[in-house]
This record gives sequence, C-alpha cells and structure tokens, in this order.
Amino acid sequence: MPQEILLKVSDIDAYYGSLQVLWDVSIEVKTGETVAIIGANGSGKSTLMNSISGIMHPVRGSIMFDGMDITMMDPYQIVTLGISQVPEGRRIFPDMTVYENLRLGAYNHRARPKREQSFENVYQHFPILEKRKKQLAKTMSGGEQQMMAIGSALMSDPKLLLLDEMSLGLSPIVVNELYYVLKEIRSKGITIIFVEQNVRRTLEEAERAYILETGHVVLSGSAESLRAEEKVKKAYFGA
Amino acid sequence: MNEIFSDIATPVISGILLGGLYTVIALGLSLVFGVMKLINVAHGDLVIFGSYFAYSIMTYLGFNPVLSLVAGIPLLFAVGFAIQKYFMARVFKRSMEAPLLIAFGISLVFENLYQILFTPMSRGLTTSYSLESFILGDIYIPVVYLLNLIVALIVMIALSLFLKKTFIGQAIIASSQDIRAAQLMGINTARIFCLTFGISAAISAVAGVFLGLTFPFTPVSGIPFLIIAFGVVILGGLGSIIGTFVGGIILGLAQTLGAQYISASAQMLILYVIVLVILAVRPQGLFGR
Amino acid sequence: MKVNPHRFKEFIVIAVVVAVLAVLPVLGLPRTWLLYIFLFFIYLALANMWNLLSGYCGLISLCQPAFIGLGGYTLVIFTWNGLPLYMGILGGAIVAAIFTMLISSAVFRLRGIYFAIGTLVVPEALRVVFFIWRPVGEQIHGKGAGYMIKGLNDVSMTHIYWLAIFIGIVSIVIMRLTLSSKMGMGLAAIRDNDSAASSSGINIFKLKLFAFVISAFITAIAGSIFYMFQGYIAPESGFSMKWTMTMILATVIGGISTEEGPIIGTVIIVFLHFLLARYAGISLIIQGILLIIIMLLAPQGIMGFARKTKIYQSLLRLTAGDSI
Amino acid sequence: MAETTILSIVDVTKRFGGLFAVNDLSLDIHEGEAVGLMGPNGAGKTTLISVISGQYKPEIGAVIFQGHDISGLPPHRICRLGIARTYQIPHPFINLTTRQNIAVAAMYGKGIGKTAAAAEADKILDIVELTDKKDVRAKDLEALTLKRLELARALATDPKLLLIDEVAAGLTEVEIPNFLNILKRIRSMNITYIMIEHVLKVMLEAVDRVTVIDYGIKIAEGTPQEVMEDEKVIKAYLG
Repeated sequence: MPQEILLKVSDIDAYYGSLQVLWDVSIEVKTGETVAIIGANGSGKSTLMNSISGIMHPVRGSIMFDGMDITMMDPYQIVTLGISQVPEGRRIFPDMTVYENLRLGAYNHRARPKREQSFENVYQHFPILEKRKKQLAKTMSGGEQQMMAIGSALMSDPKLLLLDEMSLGLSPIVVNELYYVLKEIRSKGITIIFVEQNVRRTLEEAERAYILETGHVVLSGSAESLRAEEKVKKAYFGA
Repeated sequence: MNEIFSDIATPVISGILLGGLYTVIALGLSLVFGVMKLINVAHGDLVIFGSYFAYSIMTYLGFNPVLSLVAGIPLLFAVGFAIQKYFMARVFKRSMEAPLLIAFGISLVFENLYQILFTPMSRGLTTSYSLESFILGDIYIPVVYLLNLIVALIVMIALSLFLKKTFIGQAIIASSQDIRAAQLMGINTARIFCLTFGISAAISAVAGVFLGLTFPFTPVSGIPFLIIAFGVVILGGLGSIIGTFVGGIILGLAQTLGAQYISASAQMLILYVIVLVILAVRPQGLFGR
Repeated sequence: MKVNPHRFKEFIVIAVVVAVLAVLPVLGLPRTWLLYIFLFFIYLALANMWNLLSGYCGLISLCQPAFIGLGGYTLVIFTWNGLPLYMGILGGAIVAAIFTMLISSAVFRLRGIYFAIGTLVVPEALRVVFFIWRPVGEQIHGKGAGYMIKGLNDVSMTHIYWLAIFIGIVSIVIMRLTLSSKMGMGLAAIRDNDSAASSSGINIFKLKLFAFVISAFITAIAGSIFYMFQGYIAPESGFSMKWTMTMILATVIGGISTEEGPIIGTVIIVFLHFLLARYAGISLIIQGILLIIIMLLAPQGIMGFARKTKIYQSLLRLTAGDSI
Repeated sequence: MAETTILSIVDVTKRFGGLFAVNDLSLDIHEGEAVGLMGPNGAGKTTLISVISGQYKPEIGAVIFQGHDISGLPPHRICRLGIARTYQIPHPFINLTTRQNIAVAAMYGKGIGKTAAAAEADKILDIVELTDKKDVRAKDLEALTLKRLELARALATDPKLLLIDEVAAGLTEVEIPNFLNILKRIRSMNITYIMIEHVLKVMLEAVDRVTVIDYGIKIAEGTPQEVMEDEKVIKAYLG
C-alpha cells in the first residue's frame, strides 16, 4: 500500500520560557502508521506533542500536516484540520457529564454534522461510556476517565490521534483494554502517535519509534530494530 | 397581623428581593471570574455605565429605563467584548496583575467620564412606578424590589439555559473548567473569552438599570457595588448560578436586617465585614471546595 | 565597611537637591510651585511604599488609603485631645502598623488578585466606620464626619513643606536600605518563587508582614503630613480609592519593581496635575489611558524601557556597586 | 559503626481527593546513608518528599527527624532544622543571579549575614561547579544548569538531610560521571541524602539502599542490585 506522509516535523527548536527543550527535532509519520515517542522524564516528549497540537509554537523549524503548514496555527484550527490530542493527565471537564464531555469533542465545524455517527462509533469502542453518559465525569474511575478522554478525541473525527502518557497511573488490566481499543482505532485508518514511559510495551504496540534524549532525537527506526538495539536495552531495560 | 411580625417580615421580604438585584450585579463578575480567573475591578463601573445609559435615554428621549435595555444590552456587550479583545487578551498571559491594573485604568477613565458628563451629583431612575409599593397586610414592599427578584430569575434562567443548551454555552463552561483541554477540543478560547466578557457586560446593563431604579447612584458608585458583587461571588462560590443567587440573598438580607436592627447608616459596613470575615475564614467561599 | 565612592557621589547629589528644594520657600518661590513640590514628595512616599509591596513582594495592596485615613484621623484625635502634632503623626503611624498586623492573618491567606480585592474592602469598610463614628465630640465641620485638625496655628506652611521633603527622602532611603539588605533578598526570593523560598528557610509570613508594616507606617506619616497641610479630613477623602490610583499610576508609569520608577512616575503625575490643574477630571482620564497604554506596550514602565537603552547600560557600568 | 536513625517516616498517609498518593508508608533513614527512591511516574515519590519537607502535611502518621516530630511544621522551620530539598522542575529565583540564589538560601536557611552568605555561596558554587556562571541571572540559565542550581541552593541551607528529586534526569552519558562526583562531594560533607532517580546508572553508584514504591505503597527494598532483580519491581516498571 503506498503511504503518503501525513505529518512532517522538520528541525524544530522549542523553548519553555527562556529554556530550550527541543533541539532540531524532526519526525515523519505516514498515513495509517502507529508511531511511538520514547524518552525519559524531561526529554521533551510532551513538548513535541504540544508543538504538533499547537499548544506551543516552535521557535524554528516547521510542522506540515496533510500538505498544510500548521507551525504557527492555534490548537482550535489544528483540531479542525484533523489532529486531536489526548493530553497527559486525563484533562477532562470534571463538572460536566460524560455525554457533554463527548459532545464537546465534536465542537469543530468539520465534526459537528457527523456527531451522531461519532457517538455511535465511540460507544462501540467504549460501551461503558454509553452506560455512564449522564454521570459527572469527575465521579468516574481513572480508567473510565481516560476512555472518555480518548472518546472525546475521537468525536472530533481525527485523521491523526496524539496520545500523551495514556497509561499513566492506570492498572495493567485497564491499560490492556486501552491498547486493544487502540488497535481497533488503527484498523479504521486513523494514524496514531503516542508517548509512553513503558518502553517494552511501547515497542510492542508501535510500528516505529523515535527516542528522545534531552530534546534531541537520538535514535529512530522500526520497533523491531529498536528492541534489538544495545543502547536501548541498556538504558531502559537495565540489561 | 401583629406588629412584631411585620417588623421582621418587612426587612426579610425586602432583603430577599434586594438579593435579586445583587445576584444580577454579581452574575457578570462571577462569569468572567469563573472562565478567565480574572476579577474585573471595572465591573462596578460597567454596571454604573448601564445606569447612566438608561438615565440618558430616559432624560433626553423620554423612554422608560427598562426599554433602554433594547439598546443598552448590545452596547454593553460590545464594550465588554472590546475590553477583552483589545486590552485584557493582550496581557492575559503575562501575569495576574497586568489585567488587574488595566481594569483599574478602565475604571479610572469611566469614573471620570461619568463625572464630566453627568456631574458628581447623585442621580436616580425615577419612573411612575418607582415610588409605588404593594401592600401585604401591614407590610409595604416597593414595586421595584419585586421587579429585582423577577429580573434576577429571568436572567438566571436565561443564562443557565444558554450555558447548558448551546454550543457556545458549553464551550464557555468547558473553558472555565480547563482551558488547555478546551483548546484541544477545537474551541477558540480567545473568542470564547471575548464572548464571555461581552455577556458579562450585557448582564451588567440589566443590573445597571435595576440598580438605578432601586438606589441613587453617583460616578463613584462602582466600587461599593464591585465589593458587593465580589462578596456575593465568594459567598456563593465560583461559577455556580444558584450559589450566586444564594450569596445575593444572604447579602440582601444582611443589609436590610442590619439596617433594621443595628443602624441604617451601618448597613454597608455590615456587608463589608461579612465579606472580610468570609475571606479570612473561608477564602474559597461558603460553598467552595 | 568601605564606603563606595559611587554611592557617596549619589549621596552628595541627593543632599544638594534636597538642600536647594528646602531653601526654596525662604527664597520666595510662588506658593503654587511649592504646592507641587509638596505634593511630589507626599506622592513619592506613597508610591514608594506601594512599590515596596506590589513591586517587590508581589502583594498588590489596595488598602493603602486605610493607612492614610488612619494616620489623618489619629492626628485629629490626638490634637483634639491637646496632644502635640508630632505625637499625633507618630501615633497615626503606630495605629496603622498595628492595624496591619490585625488584618494580616486574614489577607495573607489570599494570593495574587484575591489579595488585591480582599484589601480593597478594607478602606471602604473604614470609610463607613469613620462616617458613623464621632471620635472627638459631635462638632461637625462642613459635611459628614469631617474634622479640622487642631494645633496648626503654630505651624507654618514652610514647616509642613519640609516635613513632606523629609518623608519623601525617608521613603527613598527605606527602599534603598530594605532592598540592599538581607530582607530585600528574601523578598526577591518570595516574589520569584514562594515555595522554593519557604524551603530555603524563609519565613514568608514574617517577611511579608514586616514589609506590610513598614509600608503602613510610612504611608500613614505621609497621609498625616498631607492632612496637616489640608487642615481638614473627611472619610470620603481620607479613605478614598483616589489615593490608590495615584500610587498605582506613579509606580506603573515610572516602572514597577524598580527603585527609580516611582520617582519618575511621580514627576509625571504631578506635572499632569500642574498642567491640567483646572481640569482634574480630564487629567485623571489621561492618567487612566496612560496606565492602560503602559501596561499594554511597556509593562516595565519608563524605567524598564530606559534600562534597555544603551545609555543606561553604560551608566550602570559606571556606577556598579559591590552588591552580591 | 553504630547506626543512628536520622529520619523515621512512620505510617504516613497522604491523599489527594480520594486518591492515595502515599499509603501507610514507613521508612527509616540512618545517619550518613544515601537512599534511593524508585517507582513509576505517579507512584508517590515526590509527594513523599513534599511531606518530609513540609509542603504537605500527612493526614495520618508522623515524620520524626532526629527524635523530633516534624510533621505539620511549616517548610521554613523544617529547613532550618536541617532538611533541604530540590524540586524536580527547578524552582529558581529567576531574577537573581546564580550566586544570589545560593546566597539567599544561605542567609535564611543557615541564618547568617550577607557577607558570610556571599562567602558561603562562593564555596558552594565550587562544589557544584557553577563558578563560571555565578553572575548569570537564573532566567538565562539552561535546564541542566538550573538543576545544579537546585542542588546548590539546597546545600547552602547547611542540611543534615538532603532530599534530591530527580536531579540527574536529562543528563547525557558524558555528564553523569561529573554529577556522580558532585554527589560524592556531598557525601563527604557528612550529609545524608534521599534521592529520587530514574537514571539507573546514577542509582547504582550513588546510593546504598533503594526503596521502591508504587501506588504509594512500598513494594521492594534492598541494595540497588537486589531491587533491580526483584520481580515486582520489574513488573511495576515494565508492565
């Protein structure tokens, strides 16, 4: 299947205040791929994700999505184009119901007409959300909140889904469930970039990965080749 | 009915009705506070803007002040929208103090404009019904006080329907709970902020008219009403319309009961002391978490 | 300790300026001019004390008029009871300082903008108190609850003028001493990062209270001197928000968090007063607009702007001190 | 050598909302020891540090430092008793220079005058190898330098016990030996420390004993080598 490049991040430098956190970072993601970003705390993973979703803007370099330059766009414009981010730490609207949370996911003009269909789609992936739809989001368990956060992102009818530390603080059973749904989502042709702490698991779930260290891409390649890489073994598996 | 009963019933009923006015004054402040975490110190001056606008329409065109709202609401909406768009939005990210200081500048400009245009003399919106009272046994209640409560209910219901049922309303609520997450939902939060400020000012237009019907006002009345609004907001907790209503009624009752049983001249002092005590004891408000 | 030659030069310059200003009344300068110089030093003291709190401690205080009013009213109460004027001024400062300690445990629980609004309530409440309360007899002069200040017959205008210069200079010296001391460093740390400050052993509450008390003390004295000049105080003016506006305008226009800012800002404010003496309303509108423009375009004020220029940089290099 | 206990954490529980951040945790630290704290993100390590240093008050349990119950004391009192901490995300005084940052901590933490503090600052600048940056304002420092400044500021308060929250995160291979040298210097100053760290290499070399926590509960304890081989630890980290 000929794959075209969906996202191209070229040589970006990003700062947090006056502090540089990304140096010359480039990544490329093809349509339909599942790509992981791996790195220690403070390596710049979240900054990279936030630069793609428009929450931060890089100081140098460019980000192209689906043939458009989104480098300096605001998050709401980027969402409308089809990139949806599930941010770190399950940022949901605690005092709204599950239904209202999901409905907001379809806020952008492109997704609004397809709302009913998207609801069905999300309820199919996460049946629990339909059962809980009248419940306030804050009263749900951590796992259910994460499902809702992913559900909201799917409501925006994304082409590219960004998942930042999806399994943080969740029990292994829930994490397994989430990865299972992720496979379903991939099968529908949605491209996925995800950031994780758990290296071994990540390299099982992703097709390709980029490894960040203090804001630099130090390694990249297929998950298989990275698993075999000495350096990765040493740094992350303690072997 | 005996005299003791009417002695207490009059301040209680008028306090509750007055609470309606305080609720309307506070709703706008609460909305901006809830969404942008900004205390607009020019809020009182926007309310007084509404009062003077109605006063001008009444004096120069002879219309009923309530009718002036047809023009007053859109005008103040535009003023609020513009304040957010051209002033607050630019300094919003810089620090907490910067919007506060800008609001101060706006307050200074408004107050002195009122001084120049309307003189420092105290004004009021006097209408055919403003001196009338309705009588329940021995109890006399001014008609405007009743109007205050009715208007409060209308504004509250309209606002909560708007927030609950419309997309923009939902976007406003989402932004108040988590701005970052709201942006990632595709909400243009900068625009939502402008709309929120505009709606807050539009509610102030309503508040201004009924304030003018109830009390005399001067160019510097903004500060005491800002403090009352602030008191209502911290009493009622953030972002809750019902909470604001409860806070408004508590302050209304405190004022009328204080005037009756302590001293008429100390009624404002009682409100201020309540605000200070709440700040000292429960800065998160009575109903806050 | 060795004397820094640059600081010594600075001291000489200030001494000469003060001496010249001090002899002006004797030389027969027009009264209106003296009035503006008087106002300059009063406003300067007020602005410096607001800058100490807002610019250096991150406490946006809107209760400064409370100290001014308390200073003025204490002066009234003292003089009506036959006590000397100077004791009244000192008494006012002490009352303001004690009052600060009383409210501190409440207002220090509030942060940032909440602190600002919390402190806004204080002068409004005091205004109502002094509107109702007749501290010295029932004699009412003019409207409301205003009082004449007694015992001013023996005090000349020149005398009051000197007092204003004195308190203005004292406020500069206090700023200098505070900021170059251990306390100044502690305050800078709190303003930059209060959790790190507290885990570096800084007692945040104590240090903030100390600054608050100093600010109240000097503000009350400046207020008393102003009302000595005025001869009359009423609750509407004594506890008026207009005082807060003046301090904010002078400090922000000149440059908040800089030592020179309030001086430059006060010059501009007083000059505007002078230019538009007959149009007070317009003058205030202009000041309000100026405040907004400064906040939008140059939030660091005129000093912040000047600091970026090359001339200032080279001046700074010339006068570099021996601080840590 | 007779071991004296410098710090005892006794059955400490700290919740946020309904969530247990630290759950009935007990830990003894002996004088002169270097102890590592490990655990996945969100396991409650930083919360534990904040409970010891006084930012949080434990709901249940006590923190005993040199025989005194310090739980619930304000941070500045705890600092003056001899416990200093660093923050995972650097908390510099941004408008002060490096030297001033250290000096202010010495002034208040140690209770000394300005001149003495300046001399102290120079000494510590040497220890953490920051002398060349002494007149740079903290806001102009880069991330890794700020981390060293965190350490320096904590040292300036003359601590008996130092709590180090992920200072090595983000260091490159080359910088790690250098950092280990600084830690050695700290140990030679008779300072006990507790260190949260993800970089295994640092952990292995810089601590005598490791405690692993997950979901606020202690799951393993032992020498670094023992802990690395513990089944539960591997599971917690690698899923």
